[in-house]
Amino acid sequence: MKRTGVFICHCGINIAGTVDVKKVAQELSQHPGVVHAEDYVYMCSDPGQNLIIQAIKNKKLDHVVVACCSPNLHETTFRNASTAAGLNAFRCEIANIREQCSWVHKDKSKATQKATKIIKSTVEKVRRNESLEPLSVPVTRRAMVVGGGIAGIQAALDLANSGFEVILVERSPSIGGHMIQLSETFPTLDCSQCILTPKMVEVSKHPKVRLMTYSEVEEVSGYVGNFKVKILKKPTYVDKDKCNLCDECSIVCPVVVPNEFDLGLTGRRAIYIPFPQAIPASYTLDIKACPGLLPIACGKCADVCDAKAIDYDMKPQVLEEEVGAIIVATGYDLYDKENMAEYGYGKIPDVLDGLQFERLCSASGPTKGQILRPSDQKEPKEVVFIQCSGSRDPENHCAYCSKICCMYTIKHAMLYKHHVHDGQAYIFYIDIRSGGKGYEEFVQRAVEEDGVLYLRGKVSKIFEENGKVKVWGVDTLTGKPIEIDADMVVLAQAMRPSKGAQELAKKLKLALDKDGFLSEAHPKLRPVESVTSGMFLAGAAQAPKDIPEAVAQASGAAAKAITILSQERLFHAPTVAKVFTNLCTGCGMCVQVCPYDAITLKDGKVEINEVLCEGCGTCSATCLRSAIQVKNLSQNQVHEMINACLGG
Amino acid sequence: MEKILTKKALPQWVKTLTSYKVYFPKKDQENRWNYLEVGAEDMNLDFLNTTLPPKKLLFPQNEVFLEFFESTDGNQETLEVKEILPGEEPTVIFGVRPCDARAAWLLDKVFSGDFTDPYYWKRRNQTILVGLGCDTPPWENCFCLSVEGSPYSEEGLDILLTDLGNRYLVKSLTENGAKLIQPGKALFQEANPEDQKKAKTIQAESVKKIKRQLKNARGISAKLKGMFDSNIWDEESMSCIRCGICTYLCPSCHCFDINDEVDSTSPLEGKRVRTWDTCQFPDFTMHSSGHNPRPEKASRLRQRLFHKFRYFVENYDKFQCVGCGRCISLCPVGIDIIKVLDKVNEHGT
Amino acid sequence: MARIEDLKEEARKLLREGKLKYIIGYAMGSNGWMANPVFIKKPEEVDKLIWDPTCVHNLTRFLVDEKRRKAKEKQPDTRPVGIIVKGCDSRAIVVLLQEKFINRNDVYILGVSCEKAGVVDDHKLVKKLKGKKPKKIELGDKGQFIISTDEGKIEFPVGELLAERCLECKANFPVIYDVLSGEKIKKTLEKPFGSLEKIEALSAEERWNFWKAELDKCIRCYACRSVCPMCYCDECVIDSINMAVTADTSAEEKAQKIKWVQRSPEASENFVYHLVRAIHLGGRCIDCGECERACPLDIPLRFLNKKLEKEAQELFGYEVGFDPAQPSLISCFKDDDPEDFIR
Amino acid sequence: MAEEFEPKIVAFLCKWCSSAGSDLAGVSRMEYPPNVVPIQVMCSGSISPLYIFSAFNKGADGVLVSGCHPGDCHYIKGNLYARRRLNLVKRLLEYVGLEPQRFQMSWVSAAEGTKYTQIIKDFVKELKPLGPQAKLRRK
Repeated sequence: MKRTGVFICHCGINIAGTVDVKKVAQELSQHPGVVHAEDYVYMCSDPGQNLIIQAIKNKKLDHVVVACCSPNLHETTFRNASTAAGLNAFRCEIANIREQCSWVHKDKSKATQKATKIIKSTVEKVRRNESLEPLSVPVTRRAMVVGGGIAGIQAALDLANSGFEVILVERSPSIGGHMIQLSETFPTLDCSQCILTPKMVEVSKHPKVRLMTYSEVEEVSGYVGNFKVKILKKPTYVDKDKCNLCDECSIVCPVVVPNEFDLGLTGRRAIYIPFPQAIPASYTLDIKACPGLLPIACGKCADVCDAKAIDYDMKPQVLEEEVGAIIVATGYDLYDKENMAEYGYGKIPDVLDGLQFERLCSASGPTKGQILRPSDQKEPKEVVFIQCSGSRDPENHCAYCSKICCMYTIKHAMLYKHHVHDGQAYIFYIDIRSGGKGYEEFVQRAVEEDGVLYLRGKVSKIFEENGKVKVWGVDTLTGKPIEIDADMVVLAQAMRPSKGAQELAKKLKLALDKDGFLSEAHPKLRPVESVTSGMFLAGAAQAPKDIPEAVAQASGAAAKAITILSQERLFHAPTVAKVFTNLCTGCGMCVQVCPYDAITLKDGKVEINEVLCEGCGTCSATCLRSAIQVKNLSQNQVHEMINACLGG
Repeated sequence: MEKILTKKALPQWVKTLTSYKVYFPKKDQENRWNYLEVGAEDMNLDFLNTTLPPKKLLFPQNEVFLEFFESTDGNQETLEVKEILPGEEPTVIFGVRPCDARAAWLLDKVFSGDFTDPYYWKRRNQTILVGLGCDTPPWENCFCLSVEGSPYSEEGLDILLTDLGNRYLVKSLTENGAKLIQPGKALFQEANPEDQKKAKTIQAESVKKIKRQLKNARGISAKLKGMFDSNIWDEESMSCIRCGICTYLCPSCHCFDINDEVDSTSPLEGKRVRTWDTCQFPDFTMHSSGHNPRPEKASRLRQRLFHKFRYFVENYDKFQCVGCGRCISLCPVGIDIIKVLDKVNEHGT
Repeated sequence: MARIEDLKEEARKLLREGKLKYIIGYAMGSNGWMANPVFIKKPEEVDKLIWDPTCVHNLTRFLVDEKRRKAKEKQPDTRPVGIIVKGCDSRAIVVLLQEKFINRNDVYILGVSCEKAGVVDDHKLVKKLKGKKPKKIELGDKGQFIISTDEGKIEFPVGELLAERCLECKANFPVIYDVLSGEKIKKTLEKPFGSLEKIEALSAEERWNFWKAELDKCIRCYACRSVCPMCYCDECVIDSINMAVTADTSAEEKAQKIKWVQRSPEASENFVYHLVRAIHLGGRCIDCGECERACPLDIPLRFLNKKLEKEAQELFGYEVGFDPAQPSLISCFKDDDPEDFIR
Repeated sequence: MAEEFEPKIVAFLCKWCSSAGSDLAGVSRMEYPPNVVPIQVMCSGSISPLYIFSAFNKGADGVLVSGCHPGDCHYIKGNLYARRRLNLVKRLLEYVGLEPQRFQMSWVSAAEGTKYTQIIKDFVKELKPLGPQAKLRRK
């Protein structure tokens, strides 16, 4: 007969208040196989744990049930206590009689009955548990960071500086992300490029970092500590080691296409360097724009290149790499102006979005830092800034708040005033969200020092009329309609997950939230872990964030990754599926349902890869002959638990 | 003593049997007969034979032997056990075919001897079998004559009825039979010689109507001796699907299994139950070691025939087969015990 | 209707050349009119083969025995087994292939097409003949069954004697075969699940009473699962007593076996047994009707399996037994599977 | 007057969403009837039809299976297999005459303590008028 011990926690009055713990202990002591049952005010306290340890030793207990709070809280505590007393951790189970009983019921006798049933069924389970030791696997001690924006760069640097190799994958020709496009940053107004470029250089020069720009993740397999990734390196057709940035090629290039870096405010050639400080510092031949790679098609660039850096025969490469952890920092894109019917579908040249305005303000921008309207290059005297453009609008656009618009709009208004002293800046807002260090002060400064005019309300319509951009709106404070003949309108467009993030999520088996941002494992307690162990999230890929938050999360993600990479071996829960070979007929249904490809069919029988198996048990419910079951949650155990739940 | 009862009077007689539980054969929509407690409207005996023999009433498919409950006090565990015996329930079964009664008579031998089975006998002793002779064979596969029975055999019966058209010739064979007639004796007339003569001719005629015949039944048991390892078992069992029809529906098959049917493991609570079992199930002789001395269906078919035509003959000098033909008529794949035994006759030495 | 003569020559040839281990087919039974399974090993025995409307059995059931036998053999004879299959039976082969229970080259499929007819239902026949004993049943060319009895020939329109499942047949010719006799005549079903309507129309309580009455009859002779080609498990989950033990089965493994169902044939246990069987046949049953035919107490088991076939089709657009490559019903899903029943 | 019938309900909760959701209900001190005894499983995908039949066979008046919303499954797609499998089970049970209310399935996320509470309240409310489940229960 098994010797099971049951320990019932009062949790002060949290449990004892609604559950008659004495009675429960009494009942359980009657339960066959239970040789010890006691209650104590705080089982998780040291004296409480000692009770358990002593009882295990003195009463030679071989199984332990602790009836207390949710296993998520103290399972580890009590399993450690059991091991301290020489019991295998898996011979200790938690019966949750707080969250799922005492806290949700008032009727004491009924709550007591229910608690008893919960504990009895846990006793029936635990007495059928087998001793298990964690499975361990070696760790590949390198990481991959996807996305070369500020978050990706920061994460890569933190990892590299901790001594781990990092592969930094960026799909565009240069790292830097959106931050490199910004002119100044709130609330300090220091120059974005000036603070970012040093980091870009550092990461590119770091001996531990392997930079892979113009590359995309093709495929990810494996599991935490042992991922196998395939990375597609797209051809730039320019040998960056030979290229001396003489720019001859782009001068002769006959093709002009909109410049992504300036968000279409300027053009670029088919062969181009994204921006002067681009890293890697090299030209890229945009094959989509190029008339053709054959010299007969064009070939001008190759002709003029003295460095002979241009190689039309460059082929795409697929590199296979092994990494132990992955950080996803794929960032954001702005919600397309084209979606804004009320604001002229982005067809009005002088209606810009936030990033375009950043470029206008930027010294390296199309206007060399002067604010001129795209339509006629005149200085705009009246500029209307519209917040929440596409945000907080569940009916037509995005339901969520994009978080940073309030601040950058203020910054924009300020920058505008600093360039055009006699100009007037209006800001349409729903309300100002300026939570953050120095943010509120920043807002005040804009209003007091720069006389930015805040209009509370929404803009109903924007249209062009004799060279002006007419803005119709309502001041919801005064209730008066507002009409402004603006020279320029700047829309604080909502933040969206960057294009392609969804496909990537599929490849990485990551979950997305309803808005398409990557889901964290827990909204509060695991904000940087993804649902897949060994993969972490950083930056705006997870939710709208400003720079300091993105950087903080990046460092957090790096730290989390390091908790894996710093291990020699990783330990994997041993509660995995097991096959009863003599019952298996090899129909392979379990192979089809396994989400982790952990089951394989070998000469008529299936086999489990215990490291890949996460123990979900979907296979066991699928098997028609119960030939595959999860250790320590076998069908037999569930059967007995059902019995105990319904007994009495 | 022989009496006459008109068919019209039959229900009236039954009504006088107030102290008994009364069963009659009843037909379902698929024309299958079954022994059930019926209302007056169904108290007639114009039937063929039931799918399930009356065995189910004497030797029910599940019989609770005892109930047990565990109670625990700290380390002190006590197990309470309560024996269950069939209750007092005098029973009459009308329309038992002579072959099925004969089977009961064979079961009597099985459940007595060195060990008397209290459960069986409790039922047997309080059950009266009113037989109905077969003027025409109820199944096309009847072969009672070949196994020392007959359409009017009397073994195992308390009363034998012979259908004389609109009347029954009622022959009481035991005290129980006589007792049964008592309450309604007003309904019976003495049988006159013509009636008896008519019955004789009907019985003689009926024998001729039996189509199927098993040759040399007595010789078979000797022949089987040498055929344990014969390959005819493989051939004949090729189409067997290892179901329990031939044995569960056999009036004389009596193998059983005893299980503890646990309703709750803690506190331990349950019953010890005897249920029918059959040599045709793969687990019948399965050892806990996993070894099975009768691993494939050939050995199971062999066991069935050896038991009926050799072992039983050796033990009781009777066939453990009454020739009712159910196993032939109801086998889903047409395995025919007569055909198989004919083969035994050919091959055997 | 297919002609067996078309197949006999092929059968003789294959056996003569030793290409086949044996052929599973139909022969006249000892009761003189009804077909029964037969196993033909020698070319000269081929003449035993028959094909008529009494060939009700689904012979693929015997492929299960064959696999078990082969597993026991020291040097297994790996030659394929010949088997005569109707349309329905052929779908069973498809499922066995789908579940990798057999390989395509384990079987040589001699297909027979039912064309416009099918097989007879013995109950319907008995009722029609009112006591007369059938001697032979043929399919007439005017779509009628011709039954010879001692009292002469009687004719009935096919529809009146066809087995229920034939009336709702989805494949009246084999969907997979090596040789085929008879024509592939597509027939259209306006009500593929019509037979279920009368039960579905009942109230929950009436349905309960219906099934209670039926399943109370069950004596658990297990003919239903024994005759079923899909019930090929070495051990059924509801038999907890005969764990398919081997020398190296650990005590713990034996202990893992559960008594889902008690052996006593009580209503509750009978229900659980038949529910488990039904759900395990969901997306696998090809409606050969054998369980219902074999049942000595005429429990309408077909109505259980047909129901799940219907749900599989209506809920998930899943058709059983046509494509060996498709995943099993419950080992796949669609993103838009219905979830109206989920809160 | 006899004591009101209190249905016995077994609830299979997946560890990651529904059990966490029911924990949240506790943390938020929501109140619901004590008729439900939870059994925590790793994933709704691991719920074998046998569990449900067996629960009714052992006298459950109602059975609840609750898992993660589609797309949220900790094991990516276990709940979608469950959705298909248990739909068939539900149809079958109803087909043999079990009251539809007795077997329920729900999606409850770790954040939906309120929803879990509501589901239990409704479940108990719907079961009370039906009385004890005797159809599949072993006497």
